[in-house]
Amino acid sequence: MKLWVLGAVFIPLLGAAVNGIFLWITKKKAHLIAVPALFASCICSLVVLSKVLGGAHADFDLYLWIPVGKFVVPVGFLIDELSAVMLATVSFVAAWIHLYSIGYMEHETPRGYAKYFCWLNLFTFFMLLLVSANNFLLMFVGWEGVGLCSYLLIGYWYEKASAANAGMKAFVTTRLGDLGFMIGLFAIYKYYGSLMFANVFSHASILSSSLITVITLLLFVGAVGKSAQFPLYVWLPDAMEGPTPVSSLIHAATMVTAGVYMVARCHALYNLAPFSAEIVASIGAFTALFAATIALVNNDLKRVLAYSTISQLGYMFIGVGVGVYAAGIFHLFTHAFFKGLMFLTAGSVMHVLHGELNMQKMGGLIKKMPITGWTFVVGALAISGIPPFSGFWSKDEILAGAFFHGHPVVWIVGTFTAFLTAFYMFRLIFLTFFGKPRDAHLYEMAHESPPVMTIPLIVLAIGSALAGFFALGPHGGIVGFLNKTLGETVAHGKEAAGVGHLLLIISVAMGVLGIALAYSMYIRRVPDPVVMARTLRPIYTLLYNKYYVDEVYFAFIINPLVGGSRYVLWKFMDVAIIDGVVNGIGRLCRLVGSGVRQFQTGYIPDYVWMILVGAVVIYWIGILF
Amino acid sequence: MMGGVAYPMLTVVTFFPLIGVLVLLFIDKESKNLIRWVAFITTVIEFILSMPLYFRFHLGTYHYQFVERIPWIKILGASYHLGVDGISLFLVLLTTFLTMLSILASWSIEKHVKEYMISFLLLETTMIGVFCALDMLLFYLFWEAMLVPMYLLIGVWGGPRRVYAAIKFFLYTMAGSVLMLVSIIFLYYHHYKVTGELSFSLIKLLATPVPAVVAPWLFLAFALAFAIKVPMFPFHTWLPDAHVEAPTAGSVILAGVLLKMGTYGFIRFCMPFFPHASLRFTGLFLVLAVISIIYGALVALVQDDMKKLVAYTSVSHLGLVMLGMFALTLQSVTGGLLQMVNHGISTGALFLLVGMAYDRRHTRLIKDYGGIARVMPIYSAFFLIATLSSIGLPGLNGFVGEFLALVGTFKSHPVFGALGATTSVLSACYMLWLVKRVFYHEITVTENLSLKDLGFREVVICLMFSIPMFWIGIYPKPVLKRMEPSVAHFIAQVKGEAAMAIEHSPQAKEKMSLAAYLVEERKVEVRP
Amino acid sequence: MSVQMLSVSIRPLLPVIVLLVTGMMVLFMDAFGAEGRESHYGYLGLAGLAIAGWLAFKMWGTHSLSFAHTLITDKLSIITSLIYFLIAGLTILFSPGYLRQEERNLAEYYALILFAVVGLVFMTSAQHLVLFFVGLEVLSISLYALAGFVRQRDLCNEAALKYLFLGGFASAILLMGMAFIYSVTGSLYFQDVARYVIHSHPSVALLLGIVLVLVGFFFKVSAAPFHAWAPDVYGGAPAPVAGFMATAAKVAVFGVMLRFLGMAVYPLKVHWIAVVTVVSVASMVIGNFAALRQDNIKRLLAYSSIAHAGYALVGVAAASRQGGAAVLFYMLAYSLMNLGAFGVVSLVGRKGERYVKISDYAGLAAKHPVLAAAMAICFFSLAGVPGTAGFMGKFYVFASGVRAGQIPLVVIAVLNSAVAAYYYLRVVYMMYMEEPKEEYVFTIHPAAVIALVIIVIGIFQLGLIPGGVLSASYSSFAWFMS
Amino acid sequence: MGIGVFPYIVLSVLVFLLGALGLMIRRNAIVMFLCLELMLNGVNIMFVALSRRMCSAEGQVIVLFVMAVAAAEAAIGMAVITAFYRVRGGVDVDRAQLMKW
Repeated sequence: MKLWVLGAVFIPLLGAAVNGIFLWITKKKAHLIAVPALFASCICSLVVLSKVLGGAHADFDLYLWIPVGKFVVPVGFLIDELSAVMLATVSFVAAWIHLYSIGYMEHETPRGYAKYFCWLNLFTFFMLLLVSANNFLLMFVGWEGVGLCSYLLIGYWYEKASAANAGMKAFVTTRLGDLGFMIGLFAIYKYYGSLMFANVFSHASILSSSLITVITLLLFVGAVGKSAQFPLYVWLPDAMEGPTPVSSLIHAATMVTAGVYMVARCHALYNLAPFSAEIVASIGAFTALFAATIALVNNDLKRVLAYSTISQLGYMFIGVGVGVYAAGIFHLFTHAFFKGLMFLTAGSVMHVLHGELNMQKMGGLIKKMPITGWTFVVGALAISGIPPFSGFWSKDEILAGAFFHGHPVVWIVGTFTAFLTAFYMFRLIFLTFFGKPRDAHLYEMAHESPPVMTIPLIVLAIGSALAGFFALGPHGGIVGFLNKTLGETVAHGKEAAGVGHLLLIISVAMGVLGIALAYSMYIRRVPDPVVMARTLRPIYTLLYNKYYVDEVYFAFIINPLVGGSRYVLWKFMDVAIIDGVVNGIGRLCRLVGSGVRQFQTGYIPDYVWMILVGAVVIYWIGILF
Repeated sequence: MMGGVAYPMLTVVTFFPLIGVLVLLFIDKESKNLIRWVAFITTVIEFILSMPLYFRFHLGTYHYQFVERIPWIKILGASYHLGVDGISLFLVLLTTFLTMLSILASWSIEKHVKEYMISFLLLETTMIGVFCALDMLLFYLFWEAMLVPMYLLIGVWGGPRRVYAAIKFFLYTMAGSVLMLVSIIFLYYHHYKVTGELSFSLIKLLATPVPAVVAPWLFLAFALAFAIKVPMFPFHTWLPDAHVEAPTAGSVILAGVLLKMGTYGFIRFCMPFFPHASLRFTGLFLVLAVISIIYGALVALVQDDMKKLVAYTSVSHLGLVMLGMFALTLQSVTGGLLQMVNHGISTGALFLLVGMAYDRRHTRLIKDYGGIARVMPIYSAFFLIATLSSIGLPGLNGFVGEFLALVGTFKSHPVFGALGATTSVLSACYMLWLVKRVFYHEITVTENLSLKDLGFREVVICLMFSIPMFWIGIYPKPVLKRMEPSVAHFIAQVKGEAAMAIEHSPQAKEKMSLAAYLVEERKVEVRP
Repeated sequence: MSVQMLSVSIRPLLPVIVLLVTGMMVLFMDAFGAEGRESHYGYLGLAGLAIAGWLAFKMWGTHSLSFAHTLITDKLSIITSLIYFLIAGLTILFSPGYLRQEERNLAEYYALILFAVVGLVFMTSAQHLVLFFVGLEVLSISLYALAGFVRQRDLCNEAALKYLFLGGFASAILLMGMAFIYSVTGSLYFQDVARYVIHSHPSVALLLGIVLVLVGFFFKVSAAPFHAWAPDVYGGAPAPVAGFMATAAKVAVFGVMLRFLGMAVYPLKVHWIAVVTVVSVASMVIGNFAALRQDNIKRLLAYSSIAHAGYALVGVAAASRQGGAAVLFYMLAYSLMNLGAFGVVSLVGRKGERYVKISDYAGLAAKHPVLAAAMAICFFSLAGVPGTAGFMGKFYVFASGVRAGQIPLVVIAVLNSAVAAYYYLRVVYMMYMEEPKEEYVFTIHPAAVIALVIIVIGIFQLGLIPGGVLSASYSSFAWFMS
Repeated sequence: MGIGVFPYIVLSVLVFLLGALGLMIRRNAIVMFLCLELMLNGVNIMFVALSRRMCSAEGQVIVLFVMAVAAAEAAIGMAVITAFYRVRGGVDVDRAQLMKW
């Protein structure tokens, strides 16, 4: 077991190391190291999963990392249902995306190519570390590590200003969240006296609920940053500057879901802090809706997917927020497939259209690239929650959970968002793949991608289509399996079957409705979207400009900070005041000096005077005492 | 006290560079390469000589080790007394390590090579002396003597405003230190009045608590001297000047070692001597530390000169160290201590890298660069590593120290811990922005198109720097294990003695004002 | 007084006699000897000093009162005599080259120095104020002559004139003080004065007397506000002579001051400590701050010597045996570094001392690294950088001050020494960090090199292993009351 | 014995101060030098008077010394002043102001 875990986690690191150090040797052959490494790791984690399915668990330390007094943190791994599933998901998706990258990155410079695979491997390592760590600090290592890799990979085309900026924006924004996470860890250590999951969760209840609330909220701040929830979601759309496989792996399938995983991992705490759970759910719901609305009008293929990711993450947070952790993770699991898939298809489109992303210029591509197109449709159906595709199952679990755990509002929002989701997804499909081509030239150059790219598409498509059926396994399927760890108390399955089915129908209906509307608007042109945009101009512009959130941040936070630092702190405080005082003292001394010298007239009688006066003075002083 | 070792290891380590100086004196000043090699080899041997300190260091004891003690000035009771413990051990190693690499990085110096190397080796001796001295007089001797070579290094081999910077550095530090001298003397005679024995021995002086009425003043005198060196918030303005003007290697040593002397002074002298006072002033220093952290970071954010930027980051990082020390928990102090080492390595590396860029383009203005990642991939790779280590990315050294310091601080002072944690965001801001502006984007300045990537020598330097970064980041246990006992003892000293000082501080003098105390002091007849 | 009063033992006087004889020999040989080997007389003088020093050293540990108890031979007198011999020797070593370049290479010069030393010895061996006075005058008269030795140079004889008048005025005041003391105590023997002071209340007249005597002392050590002459005289006098004046006279007068205050009028210490404290502060402040703006290096050294007098007075204000020892040690250290500085000045000054601006030292390090290094060492020592004599001296003085509870005074002193660092650094910076303005064409006389070597070694010896000298000077103040 | 010692003391102090005053207000080096001598002699008066009063020879011995010293000083002093005159062509001390500040 141990060996398999270590294998799963460290093989990618090995690959990264080899590619990193022998960059100049591997060059274009980098994938020969990177991809096998990933598949190996994938196999390892599948083995681990199977062992866990067999009921095995593991919690072991590799070595003592930071031991100072009572503060002892090992490099150790915790394997239970949750982490096993995560391991499997991450390594599986990652493996295929690696494969896909071979085709996608073929035109890169040798050095860039090797670098890319090095970082991608490194990312996978950190991600696997994150999900398999047995203590908060090691998890934080993975947490920061994936952040770093995302920074590097977003900025992969660093000569593009937008890419460089996006990378920095991503890192700094998530770091802002991590600040909260870090302080949360401090608090956990201060009050629980340990950072080991085992110790903390087993004694979770020793603290007052208010303290736990604070801690959980702090942790959630980290999640908000990492998983791109409102208000820290702004980095994710920009992150699309990175190569598309990266967007697919990091910004859809794995990294951004870390926050969800973390909350699920800490369910023991969140169960004790209803208020925090409430916050999680509400933020999730709000973000889901908020992002979906932005996605409605955006014309950038990847941006739409990005906003939909944010929205879907919102769903996951609803899940973990309302207490159906398993459902949240389940959605994470399915989402990994279908969103990963959609990004890859988008990538494949970009690849053949030489980076064109504006879907207004596309159309009818399905004829040119059938595999890409149809796999995308599968993904879209999945995300829209159309049975039997995977999204349907997980989304239903979440919404049902929300409803039955007494969050009707959340349920309504979620359901409505489901409608929006279906709408913008099929808007995307109809604009991109169906209808008549709007740009002949682009249409000309379009063709199907090489198999090395299409095979992963097919694999993931199958995943997106069928992953949902895991829900049907024995004793609650994957949900029940996960619940072994996440120990969800309320089993709503039976007692409200009737209502359950009603909800089910509603959400499916929402999906269908959305698709239908999209069809009529973008194929039948009734109502004509252009007209609608004109009639609803204010709303349209607001949405089109993403609620001006970036602009607000710049105007009210970043610019004041930089300006203040430059002119108030540096130029004024530092240079003028503090250094002014320092140099002022020096100047004062010299002034006194030139004053003193005036007595030195060089004229003997004056000196005689001085001596006499001095004599009198010191005599007086002598008498005085 | 541990018995000394077979041969006077510390003496050898401290004074070996002087042998190099002697050799250099007899080399013709024109044969520059020979001079460079002699200096470099000296420092390499020096580094090797200092290695046993690490390997033969006994774990699990806070006592000083490798102790040497010979009477020095009998009539004053001063003795030549050296020793290291977990606190100073790594600073000594850091010194030998950084000096070696600094010499290697000084190959580009062409002006007065001989004098340069000589002053550098002298500097090394004085620095090591500061960390090893257990006799207050000896300590002060090294402490002040260190100014001279540094003054020359900045003033002779520095940039355009070097003279201003050098004199500012010298006077600022000296002005701070003289008051410390007075309080050292005071402690010395206080110990004499109490025990009737003249001694400068650190251990003995520590054994005699100071009257509560003067302790705060003595504490402030010490604190001023060290706070200037650190430098803490209001006393930091000499640093940017000194850094910007100093030659690359000078900045490396300045940031890597000299600043540590300040924090070292706090942990070794200031706080153990006056536990009561230091607890009393904890609030003040925590506030100053937090200000240093945030202020330094924000000012660094908006610098146009790379070196100045890095200089201000030192203010921020050292603020973190101070925070950890005054938080007085095992983790925070250990973290602070480790952070001293980390800062030495990462900031040293950053200065070296900036220097390498300067050697090529003779400018340090950020706007003169941009996009050079394409022409200097190796360089940018190493720069990135140094950056990440400096912003405390997990897996590299910076994180361990930073996290320990903060988690410990949070334990005793949650608010300050939380405020201090902002460093993780701010550091990311200024460093990554720097990286972005220097390495990313299109190349705009045409000179940059022809930049050469690092040469062999430079790659070696960078590799040497990266090793400890990863080592401490991934497996810090051996380091922490060596530090822990001394730190624990330090905390016990401060907290324990503080408690004692509150209980039976010298009666009657309790309420007396300082002035009254001094008058009283004067009345005390001096024994012949 | 008993028979012993009549007993006249020559032994204590042997060193002095040797010096006198040498001095005479120099004069006679110059009168009858051949032309053009005047500088040899310098070496003759050195030999005399060496013998005298040896004789004096032989007496170490002995203690005797002779010549009607006016002349004491104790450790203090011996150690100070040795210091004088050292100073004189170094001065002589610096002189030949200097005098040759000034074309004033006359034997009298050496004779005068030897006679001055005789005066010095008498000053610190005096147990009777008059003997001190005579010694003082012997010294002063020689110095008047030496100060104006290069008589064709106007600065030089202006210096002589100023020194003559002010010095005379000071000694008159000193005498008046002695007269007042005499009027109260009826004797000028230190012991008698002490005996009187212990048993009776201080009268106004007595205090006046003491203060006036102190004024005389302060004048000679160039302590503010009686310092005004120093910058002008040092600035004008030939550099080696200036060095000699600045050091030897200070050592002697401090010695006497300590004898007088620590022995004769110790019980009145409340009064005189106050006086000394004030003067010390004044000297430090005025000396250091005035020096900040000096461009003429000789005047800069003069002001710095005023400041150093102030530091030394801290030790006097400590009014303790240790304070005395500290002052003595400090004076030795100070003499070394100051002589070194003036020595280098005398070399760099060149004919007619035209190059005495600080800016004239620009880039000296590049041209004459060794010379610059010596100068730098002297200046760092003056600045009190640890490892040098200057630091140890300051340290010991301040230590005695702290021990005596004079903490505010010491704080002022250390802050001053921080200020002082600025102008010392300026010179170092000129030598090392500026580009040379013009060629340095001057010959360095080998004797001067020897002197510099001795000085540098001395500075480091006193700075790093001062133990022996410290305990010697400590033991030489065993008599100190308290 | 006739009048007490006090008038002598007063006299001597007056003479002394007179000399001092001279030093302060006169410009001519020769005259100033005489004033210097005057001060010394003022002190001498005091010593003589006191030694008479106290019947101790000490005072008178001192006077002899002082006179000797004064003579020596006069000799060297005149030499210095002459040298000064040679170079500056005058003996007014306000010519001696090359060095100031």
